[in-house]
Parts: sequence; C-alpha cells; structure tokens
Amino acid sequence: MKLIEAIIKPFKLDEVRRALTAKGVEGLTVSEVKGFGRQKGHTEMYRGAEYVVDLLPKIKLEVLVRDADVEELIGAIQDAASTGKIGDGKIFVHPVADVIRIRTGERGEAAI
Amino acid sequence: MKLIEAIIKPFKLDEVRRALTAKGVEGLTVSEVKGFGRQKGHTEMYRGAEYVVDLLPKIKLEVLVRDADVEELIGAIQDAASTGKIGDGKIFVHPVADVIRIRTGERGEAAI
Amino acid sequence: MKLIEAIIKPFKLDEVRRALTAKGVEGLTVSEVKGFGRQKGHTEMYRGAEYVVDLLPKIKLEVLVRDADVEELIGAIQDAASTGKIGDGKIFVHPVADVIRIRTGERGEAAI
Amino acid sequence: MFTRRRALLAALVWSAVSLSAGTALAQEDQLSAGDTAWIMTSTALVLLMTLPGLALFYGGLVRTKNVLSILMQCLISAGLIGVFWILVGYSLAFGDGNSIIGDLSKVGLAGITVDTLSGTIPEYVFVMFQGMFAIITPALMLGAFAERMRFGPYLAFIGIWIIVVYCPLAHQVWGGGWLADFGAIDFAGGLVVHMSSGFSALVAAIMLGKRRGYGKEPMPPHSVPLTVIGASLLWVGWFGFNAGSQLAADGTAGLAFLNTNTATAAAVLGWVGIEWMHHGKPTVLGAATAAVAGLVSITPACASVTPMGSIAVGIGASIVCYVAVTMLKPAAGYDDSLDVFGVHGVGGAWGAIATALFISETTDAGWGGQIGIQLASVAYVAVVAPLLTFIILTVLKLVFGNLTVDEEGEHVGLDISEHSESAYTGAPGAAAG
Amino acid sequence: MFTRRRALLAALVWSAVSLSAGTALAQEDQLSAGDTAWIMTSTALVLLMTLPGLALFYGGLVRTKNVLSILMQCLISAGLIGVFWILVGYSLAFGDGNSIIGDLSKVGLAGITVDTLSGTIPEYVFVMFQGMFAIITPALMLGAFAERMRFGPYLAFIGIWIIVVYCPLAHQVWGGGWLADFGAIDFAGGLVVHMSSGFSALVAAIMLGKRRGYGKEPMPPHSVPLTVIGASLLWVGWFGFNAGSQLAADGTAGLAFLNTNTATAAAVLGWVGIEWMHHGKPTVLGAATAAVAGLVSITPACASVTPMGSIAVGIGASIVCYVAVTMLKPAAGYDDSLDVFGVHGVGGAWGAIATALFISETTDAGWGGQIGIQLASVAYVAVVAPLLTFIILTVLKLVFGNLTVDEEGEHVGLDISEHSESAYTGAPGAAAG
Amino acid sequence: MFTRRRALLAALVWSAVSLSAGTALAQEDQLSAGDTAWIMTSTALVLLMTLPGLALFYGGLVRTKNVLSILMQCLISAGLIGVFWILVGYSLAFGDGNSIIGDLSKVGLAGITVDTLSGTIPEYVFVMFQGMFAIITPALMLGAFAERMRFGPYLAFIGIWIIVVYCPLAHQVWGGGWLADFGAIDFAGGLVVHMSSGFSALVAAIMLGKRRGYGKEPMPPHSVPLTVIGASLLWVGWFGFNAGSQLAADGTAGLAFLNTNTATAAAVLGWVGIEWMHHGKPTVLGAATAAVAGLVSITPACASVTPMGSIAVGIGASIVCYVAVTMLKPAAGYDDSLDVFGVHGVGGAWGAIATALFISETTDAGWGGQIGIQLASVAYVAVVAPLLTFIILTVLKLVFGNLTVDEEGEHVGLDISEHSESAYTGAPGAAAG
Ligand SMILES: Nc1ncnc2c1ncn2[C@@H]1O[C@H](COP(=O)(O)OP(=O)(O)O)[C@@H](O)[C@H]1O
Ligand SMILES: Nc1ncnc2c1ncn2[C@@H]1O[C@H](COP(=O)(O)OP(=O)(O)O)[C@@H](O)[C@H]1O
Ligand SMILES: Nc1ncnc2c1ncn2[C@@H]1O[C@H](COP(=O)(O)OP(=O)(O)O)[C@@H](O)[C@H]1O
Repeated sequence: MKLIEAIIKPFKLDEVRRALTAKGVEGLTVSEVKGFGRQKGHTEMYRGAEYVVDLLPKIKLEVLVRDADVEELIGAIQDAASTGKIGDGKIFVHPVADVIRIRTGERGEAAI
Repeated sequence: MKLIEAIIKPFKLDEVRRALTAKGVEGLTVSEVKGFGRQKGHTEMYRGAEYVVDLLPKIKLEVLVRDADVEELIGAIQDAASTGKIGDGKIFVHPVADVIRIRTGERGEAAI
Repeated sequence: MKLIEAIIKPFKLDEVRRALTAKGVEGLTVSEVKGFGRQKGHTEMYRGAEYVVDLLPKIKLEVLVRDADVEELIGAIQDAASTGKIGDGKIFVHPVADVIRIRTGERGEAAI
Repeated sequence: MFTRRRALLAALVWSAVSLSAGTALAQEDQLSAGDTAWIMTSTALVLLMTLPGLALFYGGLVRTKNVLSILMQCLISAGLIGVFWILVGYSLAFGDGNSIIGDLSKVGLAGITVDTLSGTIPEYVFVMFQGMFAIITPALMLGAFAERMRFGPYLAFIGIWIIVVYCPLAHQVWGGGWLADFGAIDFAGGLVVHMSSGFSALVAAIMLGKRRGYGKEPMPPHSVPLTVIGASLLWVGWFGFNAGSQLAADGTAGLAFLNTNTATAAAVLGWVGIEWMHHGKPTVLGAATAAVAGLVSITPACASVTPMGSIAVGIGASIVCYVAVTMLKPAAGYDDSLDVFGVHGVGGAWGAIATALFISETTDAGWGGQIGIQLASVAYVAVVAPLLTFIILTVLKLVFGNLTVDEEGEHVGLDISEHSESAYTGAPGAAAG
Repeated sequence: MFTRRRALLAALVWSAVSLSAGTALAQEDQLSAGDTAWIMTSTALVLLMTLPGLALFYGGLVRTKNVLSILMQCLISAGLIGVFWILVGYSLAFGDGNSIIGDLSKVGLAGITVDTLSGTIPEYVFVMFQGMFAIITPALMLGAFAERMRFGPYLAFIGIWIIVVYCPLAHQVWGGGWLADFGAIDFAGGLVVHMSSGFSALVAAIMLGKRRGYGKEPMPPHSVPLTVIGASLLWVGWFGFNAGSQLAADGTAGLAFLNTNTATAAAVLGWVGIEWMHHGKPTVLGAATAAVAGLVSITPACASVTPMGSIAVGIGASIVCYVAVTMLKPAAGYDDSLDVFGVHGVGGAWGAIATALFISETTDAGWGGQIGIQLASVAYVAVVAPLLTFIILTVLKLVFGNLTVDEEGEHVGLDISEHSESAYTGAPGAAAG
Repeated sequence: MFTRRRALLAALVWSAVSLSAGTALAQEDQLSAGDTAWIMTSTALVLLMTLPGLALFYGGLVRTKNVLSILMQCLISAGLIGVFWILVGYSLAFGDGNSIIGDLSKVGLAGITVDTLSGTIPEYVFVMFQGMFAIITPALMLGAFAERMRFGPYLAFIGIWIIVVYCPLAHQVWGGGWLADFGAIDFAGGLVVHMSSGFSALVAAIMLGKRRGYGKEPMPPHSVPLTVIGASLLWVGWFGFNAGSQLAADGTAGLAFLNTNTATAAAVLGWVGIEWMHHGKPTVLGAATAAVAGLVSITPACASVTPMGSIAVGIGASIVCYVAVTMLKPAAGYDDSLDVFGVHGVGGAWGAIATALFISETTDAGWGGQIGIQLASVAYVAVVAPLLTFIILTVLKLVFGNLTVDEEGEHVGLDISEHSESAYTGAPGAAAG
C-alpha cells in the first residue's frame, strides 16, 4: 500500500476527484493548505502598504491505494490537475506500514 | 517509531483524545480535513438548485509513538472512535525516519 | 528523498521560511493545525463557565528535500523555530517513495 | 373706544383660547407629525432588534452547524407573526374585549383607515409598532431550545403561543385589561415581553431536554463578534422599544430614552466588575450579555425612575442576571442554551420589581403598595405563562411525536438536517486558484 | 353693544380662519418639523439599504474570493452617484424639463437654500432622499454580473446608466413626466427602481456571459449569515424607502409602512411554504430572498392597497419570484449570478400590476383601466430600460475591449485581481502563538 | 362702523401676532415633537456609530487574535462614559461654569425633569444626544494603541481623559466657553471630537510603543467585510451626528445632512482615484477609509458650506488623509495601528480649516478673519489635547507600571490574554459529525 499525497490548485479539486473515482478510488481525504514554490504570488495592499503574498492556497489530497494502482492513479491525478502553468503542484508517494478501518477493524488492503 | 494518522468523525475527537492520554500519550496534532468515502453525504439547496456535498468534515489526528505502543494505541483509537456506522474513518500507520524536539534538539524516542 | 514535517509555533513561520529559503529550499507547504502536548493551554470563559483549551494553534510545515540536505535543513528549522520554551514543536522525518511534478511529469529529485 | 378695547380684549382672549385649544387638540385628537415620525422610527428600530439584532446575538452564540437555524427562526417569526398580527393578533390584544383578552372586532384591521387615529398617531402606526413587539417576543424564547428544536414544531409553537400567551397578556397590560386596572406598571414590556418569554422559555428548555454532550463538552459561541453586533443593534433598537412606548416625542419619551441607555451602561459596568473580581478577567461575552440584561430590566421602569434610579436598576440587573446565568443554571441543571430565562425571565422580573423600588413619583398605591402590586403581577406572569406554555408543548409533543431532532441531526447540526444549508462555505473547492 | 359683538364675532371668525389657514399652510407651504424628521430618518434608512444592506446581501452570496468586489461596487455607487446627483442628477430628474427628462436648471443645486421647501420639507431633504434612491438603483444591478465584471467598466456603466436610464425614468414618474400624466401608479419605485434595474441587469448578465464553471460546479454563498444580515437591513431600511415616499409623517405613510411589513412577512411565509412542499425543507436563503421579493413587490403598491391586499401582493411575490429564480433562470440558461432579474425585475413588474389588481380605491381609470395603465407602464419600462442598457454596454465593450476579468482573474477572484485585497486573513502567520 | 372696523383690524393684527408669537414660541420655548423626534433618532444613530459601527470598523482591521479586545473597548466606553456622563460629565460640559469648564450644578442631572426644555427639545434628549458624543470620542482613540494596550489601563485612561480633555473642550465650544466666544465654528465636532481624539491618539501611540513585529511583518485586517460594515454604519449614523447637531428638524439640518453625504461620497471618489493612479488598483479598504475621512472632515463644516463646497471638503479630505496615512506615518515611524491620527486628527484639522475656506456666508470676522480663527482653534486643540494626554498617560504609567501586554500576551493576542475568549470557534471539536 502507498499513500499518494497530491498538492494541487484548488479549482482542480473537482476534476481530480472525478478522475480518481473514475479509476475506482472509493475514498480520499482533502485539506486546505498553502504552498510556496516557484509560482509567483500576488501583491496585496493595505492603506498604501504593499506586501507580497507568496503562500498561495492549495489543496492537499491524500489517497491510500494498493501498490498495484499507484502508477495509474498518479497518472490520473497528473492529467486532471495539470494546467501546464507553474504552480500545478506535486505528488508525493509515501510508504505505509499498515491501515485499519475503524468501523470494522479490517486491516491492510481490505481496509482501503 | 511510527506516526499513527487517524481520520475520525469530528464529534469523536474529545473521546479519542481522552483514550490516548489515558494510555500515556503526551502529545498529538490534529487538523480539520474533509473526507470522501462510502459514507453518503447530504444534499444542500441554493435557491432551488440542489447539489450533493460528499466531502464531509473529518478530523485528522497524528500521533508519533514508540513501535512498542503501536498496537495498543491503534486499539484505543478504534474503540473510542467507532460508532459502527459507515464513515467512522481510517487509521494509517506510517514509518518515520527520525524525530527531533525543536526546543531541546533531542532525537528519536526521547523526542516523542 | 525525505519529507521533513515540522510542527512549529505560528509566529515563527516567517522566520523558518526565511531560514529555509536562505538554504536554497524552493518549495514548501504549510497548514494550520492544533497541537496538544506538554505546553499548557489557557482557560477560556463563557458566561462564567471556565474550560481549558489545550489544543493550541500550530503550523505544520512540509518540505520535501534531497537526502543530502536533511540534516542541514533540520538544523535550520530548529534554529529558527526555537524559543526555548515548551511548545516549540517537533520535526518528523519521513521516508518518501517517489515524487512527481504535476506540470512536467518530472520524477524524483528533479521534481523537488 | 371702550367698545373697541373690549372687543380687542375679547378677540385676544379667544385667540389665545383657540390657539391653546389647537395645541390641546393636537395633543389629544389631532395627528402630530412629530409623534408619528418618532413612532414610525421606533417601529423600524424594534424590527431592527429582531432582524438582525436578536438573530445575530443568538446566532453568534451557537455552534457553526446551527447558526442558520437561529437566523431562520427569527426570520420566520417576522414572517408568521407579521401576518398573524394583521389577521387576528392586533384585534385579540387591542380590541375592546374583556379584562382578559380583546375581541375579533378588528380582525384583518377592519374599520381602520388612514384617517383613524390612536392618540396623536395614525392607528396603522400603532398597529405596526405593537406588531413589532409581537414579532420579537416569541423569537426571544428560541435561545432556550437552540441547537435542538425542529423547525416545524417551532413554527407551530410560536403560532399558538402568540395567541394563547402573548395577546392576552398584552391586552391585560396595555389593551385595557385587568393588570392595568390592578395598577401594574409595565411601561414597555417587562412583564408582557420579557417575563412571559423568559419563563416560557425555561419550561420549554426543560421539556425539550438537554443537548447531547451538554455539561460534558464545551459549547462555546462560534462567533463572538456576531453576538456583539447583535447586542449592539439590540441596544440601539431598544430606544424605539422603550422611548417609543410613550407613543409621543416628548419629555417622558426623552426620560425613557435616557434611562434605557443609562441602565444598560450601568449593567455593563456592573457585570464587567463582577467578572473581574470573580474570575480575574472581564469577558466580552459578559459585557454583551450585561447590555441585554440591562435593557431588559429597564424596560418596565424606564418612564418611572430618575436617571440615578436607572443606574440602580442597571447594576441590580447585572447582579441578579449574573447569579442566574452563572450559578442558578448550573446548580439547577437545565439546559437553557442561550440563557433566555437567566436574562429575560430574571431580568424582566427584577425590572418589574425595581420599577416600584426606585419609583420617582409614588402612585396612589403608595411606595410599599406599588411594590406589592408589582410583586403580584410578577408572580401572576411567572405562573400563567409557563403553565400555558407547558400545555401547548404537551399537546405539540402528542401531535409531532418529537420536538427535537434525532441524534444524527444534532451531530451534523440543524442547518443541514433541517434546512439543507451550510452557513459558511470557504471550504476546498470554493477557494481561489 | 352690537358693534362689539360683531367685532368679536369677526375677530373669532378670523382667528379661526387664520388658525386653519395656518394649519393649511403648514400642510402646503410651511416647514413641518415632524415631516422633516421622518424624511431625514427615511433618507438615512435608504442609505442603510445600500450600505451595508445590499452590500451584505450580495456579498454573502458570492464566493469568498469575490466578496470585496461586491462591497466595493456598492461603496462606489454611493461615491459616484452621491456626487453625480448633486452635480446633475437631481436636476435631470426633478428639474422642470419636458415630459421625458428634467433640465439643467438645478445643476449643482443652484437656487436651493436652507429656506427652499418642497412641500412641507426642506428641498435639501427631498434632494437627499431622492439621492439615496439614485444610489441604490444601479447597485441593485451588480448582482447580475457579480464575480466577473471589471471595476473600471462597472464604474463607467453605472455612471452612464444613471443619466441615460434612471434620471429620465424618475422624471417620467415622479418629476412631472409623461408616466405620471398617463396615470401610472408607482408610489416608491417598482417601475423606476426595481424594474429598471432588474431588466437592465438581465441584459447585462447575458451580454457579459456566464461565469466559468457556471452550471457545472456549485457556487454556494460563502456566508449565508452575511446575506441574512443584509436582507434584514434591507427590510428595516425599506420602511424609509416606502413610507418615506409619502414625504410626510401621516396616515398614508403609516399605511405604506404597515403594508411594507405585511407583504414582506407574507412573502417569507409563502416562499417557505413553497420550498417545504417542493423540496421537503425550507431554506434560510429562501426566506431571505423572499423577504427581498416581498419588499420589491409592495414598493409600488404600498399606499394603494389595504393591509389584506398587501398579504396578497406578498404571497403573489413569493410565487412569481420563486418560479423566476428556480425555474425560469435554469430553463433559459442565462447566468444572472444573484438573481437580480428574478427578484427585482419580476418582483417589480408583479408589484406594479398588483397595485392595480388589489387597489383599494379605484382611480378615474376604473379598476380595469388602471390595470391597463399599469401593464402598459410595465411594458414600457421592460422595453426601454434593457434597450438603453444594451446600447450602453455595446459602446462600453468597444471602449474597454473586455468588460469581464480574464480566466486567471476569475480563478483567483476579483478581490485580488481587481483590488489586491483578501477579505479574510486568518491564515497561517496571522494566527496566535 | 369705524369702531368695528378698527376692532376687527386690531383683532386681526393680534391674531396674527399671537399666531406668529405661537410659532416663535414654538421655536424657542415650546417643545417641538418634530424636533424631538429627530434628535431622539439622531441620538440612536450616534450610538449606532460606536456600537456596532466603530467596533466593527476597528475590529475588522486587527488580527483575529485581537478583535474581541477592540469590541470590548468600544462596549466599555458606552458602559463607563454612559454612566459618567449622567453623574458628572454633562454638568462639567454643559453646566454654566466659566469659559473653560462647566460646573457641578447638574451633577446626577439635578434639576432636570421631563418638562425641562433645551430649546425646543426636552433637556433629557439633549443630555443623551451629547452623551453619545462623549461615548464615541474616547473610543475613537483606541485604534491608535490597538493590539497592545491592557484593558485596565485603557479603562482608567478613557475615564480620566473624558473629564480632563473632553468635557472642557465640549464646554469651550458648545457649552458657552471661550472658543465659542472667540468665534470658532465647529458645528458637530471637528475640534471637540475628531481633532481632540486624533491628536491624543498620536501621543498614546508613541508613548505605548510599537507592536512587536511592526514594520517587519504584514499585519493585514482579519476581516475587511467587518470593516466595511463598520464604515457603512458610521456613514449612516453620522447623519445623526451632523444633522442632529442642529438640534432641530429644519432646513439647516437638511443642509448638514446633504453635505455630510456629499462630502463623504466625494472623499470616496477622491481616494479611489488617487489609489488607482498611485498603485494601479483601488482598494476596498481605501474606499472605506475615505468614507470615514470624508465624514470626519465635513463634521465641523456641514452647516457652513454649500453642497458644492462640501465636494471640495471631501476631495480635500481624501488628499490630506491619504498623504497622512500612506506617507507621513511610515516616514515618521510611529505605530498608530489603525490610523486614528491620519484620519481623525488630520481629517478633523482639515475640516476645521475648510469650514472657513469654503464658507458660504462670511461671518463678522470676514473670510480671512475666520480662517485665522479656525487656524488658531486648530492649533489650540493640537497642543492642549496631546499635552493633557501626555500627562495622563505618564501618570498612568507610574500607577500601572506597564500599559501594554507582555510579549507572551501579544503573541497569543489580547482576546485570550486579557479576556480569556476566542472570537471564532469553528475549530476541531466544534465542527459537525
Ligand atoms: N519541496 C517541496 N516540499 C513541499 N511542498 C512543495 C515543494 N515544492 C513545491 N511544493 C508545493 O507544490 C506547490 C507548487 O510548487 P511550484 O514550485 O509553485 O510549482 P510547480 O509544482 O509547477 O513546480 C507549492 O505551492 C507547494 O505547495
Ligand atoms: N483510500 C482512502 N484514502 C484516504 N482516505 C480515505 C480512504 N478511504 C477512506 N478515507 C477517509 O476515511 C473516511 C471514512 O471513509 P468511509 O468510506 O466513508 O467509511 P468507513 O471508514 O466506515 O469505511 C473518509 O471520509 C475519508 O476521509
Ligand atoms: N507524540 C506526538 N505526536 C504528534 N505530535 C506531537 C507529539 N508530541 C508533540 N506533538 C506536537 O508538538 C507540539 C509541541 O509539543 P509540546 O509537548 O507542547 O512541547 P515540546 O515540543 O516543547 O516538548 C504539540 O502541540 C503537538 O502539536
């Protein structure tokens, strides 16, 4: 099992989710984060004082997947999330030692 | 050491935390996330337009624990978080390479 | 590659970010979390009813880094985030299986 | 010469007489544009108290998942009672009737035209001014069963309550009923509005049961700023409530206005002082609560006490309401979610009694006698209103089965379970690119 | 003796005459402090409708990233039209002129002093009261092209629209123009304010095109509480709008006030009932929308129908606006972001027609005749306003190239792309230590 | 015949005389319900400016962790000064006294009854109207030391300041003191309210020192919408402040009303234009700030300039305040957190001078002479208010040791460190299931 963590542009969330469910993903977890990277931020103004906001809103998406599905799902995320512009984000693949479904106590792939 | 990551129902947070501290856990980190899974969402209405909200509020809880404590704490979380209904959530167990306490610079199990 | 995850005090974020960019880090992701630990919380009052708030606001910072840079960056974070008082937080180092830049499809260290 | 002089004199006298007659008429039988202007303004101010004043005061106090249910219950009070009042409410409260309740002579505002006066103002203006009181009173109660009552039963409850509890009480005090004859002083509604709703609310809180988790987990306000905006608008709007109750723009209205502000200020000071001494720190929520407690307490008294007296009323309010909210409630163990009883019930009763305690000009009943009258009136409302409320809710329980939402509904919150809406959507997907 | 008596009599008669003349004068030619008080109050209330009423009503409905652009467009309407009105607007609307438009005789308020009266109130007060109407009307339109229109073109649009569409219409109905002569009844602006803005808004929504993602992804309100605060303040402020339009504090003002509240309450009840039956649950957003729909509809009718009639107007409003917003819009496929057409256009038209349908005293035209007049007036505004708006926007497209923000700007939101600001900063770094 | 005629004539003359005497009396010695209605309305509007107007305007500008401290400081100003004003404030400001300060003759409002008049309105109404001015003035200052001053010292500070600075200044300008005799024009309080608080605030900001991190990290407003609501309510409430200062509902009140709106609109336009040219984009915060700057500036001038003149006052305000806020402050390096000095100090001074510059009817002093008088008055307040404030704060430093919170308190924010409360609780645990 692997945990795929994707940092994407917020307005791409719907599309990515659709792409993943189309590939059979049945669960995922998202959170609001802010990202700093090569994408340049914007300037904000406050009574004449300008300052640069370079922590931009991003969505972090976590999906636990079977090892066999990793590549396919990475591809699906990438296709859906890509705009070709700087700031499209990253996908991290994490090893996972175990997984438990709280409701049933199932473990491992059965719990995904 | 392992990082236990649990996705639970928000109203179970207090109970889970009590269960963990009862087992000697002295630190943890929580964040607000939204989860999509088998649990069906609800319908919202906006001037006659209905749409389904299937990203439901969840709490993500992260606890770094000694390898020896993993099983006991998983059990504690499961007991406290379980309602028996779909949507109770998941527990992921992650390997951790190292841990540092910022204040003291302690490393490894001493820093937990 | 490793994913460095640091839980720090919110008002230290700017400093830590400056320290990291000074060391050549070009990207990172932050989120708002709440932490429970040895740091004692504060009391809040609501029409005479007092209750203890011991989940304190923290910032979680995630940086994916080359293996070779791990130690240097841990040091940088620690220096910048430390106030010497309880509650300064933790740094976790996670193994990472893979990383992909969504925009280009680059993989591994090239995608950092 | 002589003749002319006498004629002149006569003319002068008559001029004067007719002039002052004109003035007198203006005060009794003629429309006064000034009075009308003030009462229309007051009417708008009293609506402001409910929408958005009370809606925000209560809305800020609940948890995020229930804020819309509060706003909805305030909105629908304006909707339902706004129509009811025209159809039958006004007639039941202010129709001649008997000493208990009005009659149906003014159903649908029959017989009222743009020329009908009520004192120096158009009756339409009087109808609407009183209508705004009828709108806010049942809405005051919703704080007691906030975060659990279903919308349907709520609607039925306030619809019946206004007819069964409010209209009779309004008639008895202001419509020529027995409490007025008895000599009870209730200038702007300490008995009719605040005690009636506060004591009814207590019964409702007990009958509907506690919120799940009450007493075990903290249920802090989701937005104290909303609550402070609400308290502020209540404060501003209350000038219409109290000074408008004079139904004229004159010196007594001015006194009522000044006393309203002064008592409220004193209550804020008092509560802040008590909290500071008691807990080491004064809270904003305390100050906002104090403001409402002060406003409630000065309501019956505002035209009967001196400004110095109003300071006493306000400080007294901060003490009795503080004790009710922070000690009585936990000791008794009922879940009056937003302290309707502690603030409106207790504050209203205190105000009604304080009216006599600090009265500036003793009535025929004498100082002690008036205290007796006020105490008796307080006791009357404290018994009748909850009793009737108990009966109404008992019947509604039979009809609806359950007046509160189920466990699932309480967990996800009333906004979604009752209204299919979320208050705030700044979540993933709504954020910027 | 005889002489004296006659002299006395004569003196008395003259006293009476001069007294009643004084009264009559007071009604026609003398300043009435009471009327002035009410109209100044009303003027403040009408500004409250725009700032912060409408700003919040619309501001809560958009997504987080666009809320400031809404607030800004409301603020700048007060800024731009506030100045324009003094410079030329008032003169174009209320200068003598012809049957179509006023003239330039009162440019810069030339000739008006503190002693100039307009009826029983200072003309300055009348100027400002009407100025507040001019401020809110163009701001009403912004809901139609919310979340996409650029600020510069918006400014140009409302600046031109007020001169080309609003001032002539105001003149035609209230300034002595042809619609008044024609017999159209539009007490407080169903035609001039709501239909003109609602129908213009529809054209603008269509010409500016849909928001990216419209129809594909949900675009829920970022804060329903803000919207409810806005609707509440609109409700409160509307008393000034409608009852103020009588320009006096009298019985007719009282009727207008009462009808305004009653129709609005009825519309809320109606909409809640319809939603309940149609979707199984009533929504808060529905109730808030209904309130505005009710307020819009009673605007032209508020002085012409009985209170019972106003209930009919309000319920009718809930039906026609519900259908327009939830069925007509999706069916037709235009993106009127915040339903300006469905609420103000349709509600205004309904109100104008309902004015005749439920009229309490038939006019010279007779019941049917007045319906005809109202229908013709509605048709006139429904054609002229959108036509002129179409021309203005066509010209502005040529001048500005693009009236809406580009894709990037729409994704990050207008707050950042147009104003370099974020509404809420509670983000990392702003939080506590 | 002859006799009768003369008698008749005489009677007529006397009728006329008595009539006009009646009218004259009404203006001087008799209660006018219309004037009373307007001043009670104005009084409510001026409280609206503080609660919730100013509270939100300032509350939105601070960081999330300090918003409650702002709301509390506004609430407690109403609490403390609301009581103080009745006890001694009114007497010190409006008791006969000498040319510097009033006396203690009206302590506790001694001698005032419901029949006591002040002009054509009840003195109670006058007391309360002025009391609302006294409540807002010290609260204006809190923006200068926001996010750092402790609550206790704040309370002591405003309590002393109102007695030492405000009451004397109010007496000198409005209570029959020397500035009135000197010929200073300050219709609604440019000197007394805005300059006094603005210049005192500057001293306080400097004496309390900068916020930690000031100038190094951005400290953006946590909620611009709250600030816009606040600015909007200030705008609406200010009509009571300015037009109410005429103490009558007449033509001059109408002019003051119209000028208030027009100058404010002009200031918004001006600031938006300046920002657009200077930074490429106009901001909402700029527009809201401009509104307040415009309102401040027209305050002393609103009854003395023509509508066209008010446009000049407003545009001037946008220029001088823009320069003060965006250039002077960073250059000088003080941390006036929310720009009290830049807006109220500078705007108030500009307004006081502009009153003479654009005066419509020259006074006895002549155009130049009046400018001199205004300049001298501005200089007087600019010296006296800060001087007295400096002394007060120096003493308070000795008494309290530290007027600001410690580092820990500043990091977690004043809401928790001073009031044990969090503004918003939507955090884990409060969310839905
Ligand atoms: N080294 C990193 N560690 C953690 N997150 C990163 C890292 N680099 C980038 N990110 C995340 O990815 C987002 C996009 O990165 P950016 O450099 O702007 O564009 P791109 O992914 O197109 O190269 C950032 O906003 C940040 O959230
Ligand atoms: N494959 C997955 N990857 C990441 N998170 C998941 C995954 N499956 C479920 N979750 C999380 O667990 C929550 C509960 O899952 P759900 O399928 O609704 O119920 P249950 O855990 O009872 O099977 C989801 O809301 C989501 O946050
Ligand atoms: N075992 C743990 N697992 C996860 N997070 C932890 C753990 N221990 C501490 N933390 C995080 O680190 C923060 C600081 O910990 P605390 O014990 O208060 O101070 P210190 O790091 O100085 O020992 C906590 O608020 C929490 O967010």
